[in-house]
Amino acid sequence: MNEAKTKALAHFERMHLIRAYEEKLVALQQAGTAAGTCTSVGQEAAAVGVVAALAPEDTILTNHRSAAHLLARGANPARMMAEVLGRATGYCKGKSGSLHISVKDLGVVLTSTIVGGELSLVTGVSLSKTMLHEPGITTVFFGDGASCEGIFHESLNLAALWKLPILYVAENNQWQAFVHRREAMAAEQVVAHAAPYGIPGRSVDGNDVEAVHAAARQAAEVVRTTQRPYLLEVLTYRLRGHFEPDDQAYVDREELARWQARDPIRLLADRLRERDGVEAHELALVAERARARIEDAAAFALASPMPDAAELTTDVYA
Amino acid sequence: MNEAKTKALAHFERMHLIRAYEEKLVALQQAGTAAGTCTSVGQEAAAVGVVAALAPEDTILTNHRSAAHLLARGANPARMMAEVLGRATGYCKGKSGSLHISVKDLGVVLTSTIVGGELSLVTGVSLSKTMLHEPGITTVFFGDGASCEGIFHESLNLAALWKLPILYVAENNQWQAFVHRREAMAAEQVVAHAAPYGIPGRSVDGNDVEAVHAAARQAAEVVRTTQRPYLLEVLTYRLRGHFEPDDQAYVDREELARWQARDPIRLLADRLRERDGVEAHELALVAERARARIEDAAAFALASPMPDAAELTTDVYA
Amino acid sequence: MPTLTVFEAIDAAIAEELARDERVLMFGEGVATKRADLVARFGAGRVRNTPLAEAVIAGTAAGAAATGLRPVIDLLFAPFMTYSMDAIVNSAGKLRYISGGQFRFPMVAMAMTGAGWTVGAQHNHNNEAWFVHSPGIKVVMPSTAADFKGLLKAAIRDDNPVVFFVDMALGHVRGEVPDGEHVVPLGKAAVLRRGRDVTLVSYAKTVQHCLDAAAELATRGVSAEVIDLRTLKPLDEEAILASVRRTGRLVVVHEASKLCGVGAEIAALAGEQAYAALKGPIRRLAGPDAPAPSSHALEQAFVPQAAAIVDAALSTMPSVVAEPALS
Amino acid sequence: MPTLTVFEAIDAAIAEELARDERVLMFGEGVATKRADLVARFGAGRVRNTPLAEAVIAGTAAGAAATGLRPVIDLLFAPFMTYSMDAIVNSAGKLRYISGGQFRFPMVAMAMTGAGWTVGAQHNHNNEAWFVHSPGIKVVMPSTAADFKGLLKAAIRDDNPVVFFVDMALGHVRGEVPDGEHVVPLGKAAVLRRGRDVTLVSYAKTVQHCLDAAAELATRGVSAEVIDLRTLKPLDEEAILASVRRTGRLVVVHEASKLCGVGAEIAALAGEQAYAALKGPIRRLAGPDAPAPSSHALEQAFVPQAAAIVDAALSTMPSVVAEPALS
Ligand SMILES: Cc1ncc(C[n+]2csc(CCOP(=O)(O)OP(=O)(O)O)c2C)c(N)n1
Ligand SMILES: Cc1ncc(C[n+]2csc(CCOP(=O)(O)OP(=O)(O)O)c2C)c(N)n1
Ligand SMILES: [Mg+2]
Ligand SMILES: [Mg+2]
Repeated sequence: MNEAKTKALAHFERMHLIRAYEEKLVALQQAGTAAGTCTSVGQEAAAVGVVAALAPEDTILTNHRSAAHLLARGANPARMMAEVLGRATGYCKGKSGSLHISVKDLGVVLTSTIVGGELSLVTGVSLSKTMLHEPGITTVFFGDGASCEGIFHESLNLAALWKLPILYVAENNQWQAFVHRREAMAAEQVVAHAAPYGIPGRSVDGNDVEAVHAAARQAAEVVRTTQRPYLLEVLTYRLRGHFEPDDQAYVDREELARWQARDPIRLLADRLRERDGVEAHELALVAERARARIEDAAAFALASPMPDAAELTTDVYA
Repeated sequence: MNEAKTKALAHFERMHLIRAYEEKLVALQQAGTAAGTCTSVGQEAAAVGVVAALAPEDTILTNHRSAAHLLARGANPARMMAEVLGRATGYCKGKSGSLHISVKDLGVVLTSTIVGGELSLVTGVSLSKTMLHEPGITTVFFGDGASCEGIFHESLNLAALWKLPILYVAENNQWQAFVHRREAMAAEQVVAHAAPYGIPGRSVDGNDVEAVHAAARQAAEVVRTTQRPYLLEVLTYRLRGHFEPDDQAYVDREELARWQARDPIRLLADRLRERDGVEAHELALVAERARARIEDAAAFALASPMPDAAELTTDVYA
Repeated sequence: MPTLTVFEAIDAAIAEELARDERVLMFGEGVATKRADLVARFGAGRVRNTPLAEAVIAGTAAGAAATGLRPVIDLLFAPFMTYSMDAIVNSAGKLRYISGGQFRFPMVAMAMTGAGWTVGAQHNHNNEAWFVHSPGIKVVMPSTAADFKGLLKAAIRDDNPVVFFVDMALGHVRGEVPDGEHVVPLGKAAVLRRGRDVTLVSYAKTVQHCLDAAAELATRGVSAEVIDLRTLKPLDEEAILASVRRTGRLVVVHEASKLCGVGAEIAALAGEQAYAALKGPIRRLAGPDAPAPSSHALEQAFVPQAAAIVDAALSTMPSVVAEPALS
Repeated sequence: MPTLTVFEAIDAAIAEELARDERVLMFGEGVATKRADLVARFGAGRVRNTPLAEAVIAGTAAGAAATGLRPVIDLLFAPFMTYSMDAIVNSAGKLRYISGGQFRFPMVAMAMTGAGWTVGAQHNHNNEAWFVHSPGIKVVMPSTAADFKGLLKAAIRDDNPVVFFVDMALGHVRGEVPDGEHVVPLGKAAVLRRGRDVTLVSYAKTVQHCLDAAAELATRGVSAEVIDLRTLKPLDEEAILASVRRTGRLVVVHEASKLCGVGAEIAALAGEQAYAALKGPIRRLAGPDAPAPSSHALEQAFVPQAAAIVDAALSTMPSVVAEPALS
């Protein structure tokens, strides 16, 4: 099997795992078992393509829409689901819920649901790495909406001035909660803001996992060699609503349909079949395996205990 | 007398008034009579050139370094000095002090000493004008330092999206308190940030009052006709320290000397003599008149009463 | 009287005020999307979506308020107000004073908070005390649909910046709302239940917990008075003091953390100005000095519940049960 | 013992901690310019100027603290912290909890405030109560040079975010500072004067006003105890309660506004846990619910002075003077 195909299949499996995870949470939410979440449905290629380009010693910061980043990094879906369900076995003991899951052991640190929080923290994380002579770069995922918060610019400016090796990844999914990007962002693309700071950047088709991956590898390489920031914009689309449940009544049907036709998983499946000659049933098997793993995860989460009431006031002070 | 000369002489007189005002406050501060202030020494051309390009119905927002803007707009130096000295006759009854003098009657509103405060307020002021169908545009003065605060970008983005007729005037005086612009601002010029928002802009020699004035007239015209924002950057230099007293020990002597040689008042004096044939003693008379006005202003301020203790809790709630 | 949910009462207040006064407008992230009916009725200029930028949203409101408009902004969740603090505190709260009275700031900043949605500490933080502590700002936090409507209308008509908190857990709670023009003045508490033995003071969702506790206390022969503050600033000191001077006992209850919270203010007020009437120690029941947890079980434990209020009330009465040993 | 000004004591603490622990670094607007000596000694990496951007300054500190460094940031003046609230409150204060204890935030955020420089309400706002009210954060506000040094050192060594306030008026005040390693533990109040009749609790510049008042009270036969809180969070509840239980009378004094201030917390504490020992009403003396004025005359009137403290103390003692009529 050639390398591209092997990699593509790995991407495919990871993307399915993410999709299955999100769909399971949607089902649990609809059944009244889980609270709402911000799903990453439609953005799997962005997450998988970028995270696969990172090294184990690299650090990641992410936001409210983090499931794909976490799973791409290898987080255990069982502990993630347990967290979403508020269980003691969750990555954060149930104190976080879905919106700010961090997994320090995997280098996914300081997840914040304050839009822009990740951008204010990333400079410090990168500074630590630099000053403590730790290997690796720091990657931060943020949305097009976050690029409208002033902190985005404060972060870029500081990273440029202090020469911080940060890979900024703007996931431009065309939506900022219930507002279309067009209505909230005067710039056509997030990446337009990089040049004035002297920060290199580019944008890439975010629904093509191989394109994302190639661009991310190149971007990460620039960050590693220059020890300076880089801004990669991943153009994609939020296929579900902002936060479950969301009927998407405010979404333009045609636009949605256009992007649904470019579902990153479907695009990759087509390519695997057409370019790499993978049989449809093989692909179906992969999907099945992912779903089974997620069913196990959900079972674990649902069987896990709630945190003890004493946990209410632990972990406040060090 | 030709129009250019008449105008230049008016500029010259205004600039001298500002310089005399600031120098008097420095003297009072050194004598222990006044608290410290942020002087606009060296930036008189920027203020006079822009403000002279505005119409009476236009509104101005400014910041901690506002004396030049206020005096260029026709504020009474006596009431300004009274304010700085904390007197009841000050424009703000002594409650402001030097750092946030507003003069609503002159259209100089909501002055804030929070760097960036003016940028967060200007969009609302402009929105009012637009929605209440009031004539005129809104101008906001801010420093290169303010352009490093995230609010600068939030303001530009909103102004672009909501089509607000705002003239943004960045006074790039190379300093952000005790930090050189180079050390704090990755972009070479503030104006570089306008284009991504689709906002037109340009930068101009801020020590040449005629160049500033021409650029400001053109910029204001663009704002008036397009009813959209424009960013004008005025490149100048803070010739004194950040806040009196300040020995400027941290300032590069050569850079300072270079800019001192380009003192905007001296540049204009040279031009008036060389181009317009004004005699040196005529210019000296103008300067003398300005100083005399300021002496009167200081006398008024010093003779003014302190506010009554009851004022401590008035003007808190409407 | 029609019955409305709290969210409906809020919607009604906004629609009525937009209709009443042309200078009123509303904006925020998703405001136009979520209130498409108001956009249709009042035009896109008066009901606007904004970028994701709470600092400039609040700053724009302050600037607009000072120059003739009467903006209402939706800041979504209270923790997001951390981005708006300069505009609310330094500008809207102080520039009237700083300018010697040249400007006024008729604006309302709305935000949700409180346990109930398991959204965790970055969506749920009862930070109302910050604004009570800050000068020039009024603070409202109602508990009933009628008050949500009447107080929001009053807030929009007030010439000062008003921070208006919506306890998330109350959004779908129904209540009777008087027909027609219904304006509840800012600064007036409501006595929801009369009593002789102890005063329970609260606001927002824990008002109901106090009413439940009062019912339980009645079965034990204790007559509790329940005061719903409704407005946290200006605080209705008279109503509180009148009640405490009558009952001689005070329990203050809220979900916000105890330290320097509104409960501290009320307890201090009683200790200063109703000292002579006090018959027992003052009690505060409040959220712990901890961020709000997400997990439902913990989230509920965060909020003072009726049983704890009953215990606290009884502990103010040495005659009923012994006072707990002081450490 | 050498005599240092408060500013010198702060400088010494920072220099010593930079020397002691490589992970300590300091940054902020003008920090490197103003501390060029430290740049020379410790390198440009550890003492840095920043852009004018308080949000990312504080966020960077939080991010760095969570990942191995121990940053000290200078936010200059307390009102500028309005730009840093997300980083301090939502990140540094909550992410330890939210993450289930995965991170800790050993960082110090310094800011100046208080009357004395006539700089007005956007440089002078005693907002320490905001941080006392917010979970996960410690708050320090010393009054003597020795404590500035010792508490700043302790704050830098603490594994939690500490907000460290410097009352501007104290900057040039001299005091003896013990030689050598001098660390004052967080959370311990200091009893500066022993007394029997009334407890005066304060912090920062008004501590001296309390000492002056105590001296005056002594001449009138009243023995006042003076407690300097030094740390506002964790609050030394034991020290306060022990004193109040002994004297039976409490006056709390600070410059910050009264509503939901630290004084409210202390008064509430006494009303709850020292009620049985109270012999008279509690008194709070605080700044008004108004922004700080610039004009020197008004600015001084903002701050509770010794004479008012004397009156307040006497008013807690009906035996000495009549209690003022309660409205
Ligand atoms: C400071 C702040 N404001 C508002 C929100 C509410 N909110 C959560 S996600 C979101 C949209 C974010 O848009 P974007 O950054 O593009 O990310 P996306 O959700 O599209 O992935 C909003 C408005 C928030 N969490 N934090
Ligand atoms: C939010 C905030 N941060 C810091 C300060 C302190 N400060 C006052 S002026 C100033 C420098 C501002 O630089 P710039 O915007 O370039 O204006 P300039 O003073 O050069 O005119 C600083 C840091 C402040 N007033 N507000
Ligand atoms: Mg988005
Ligand atoms: Mg400057």
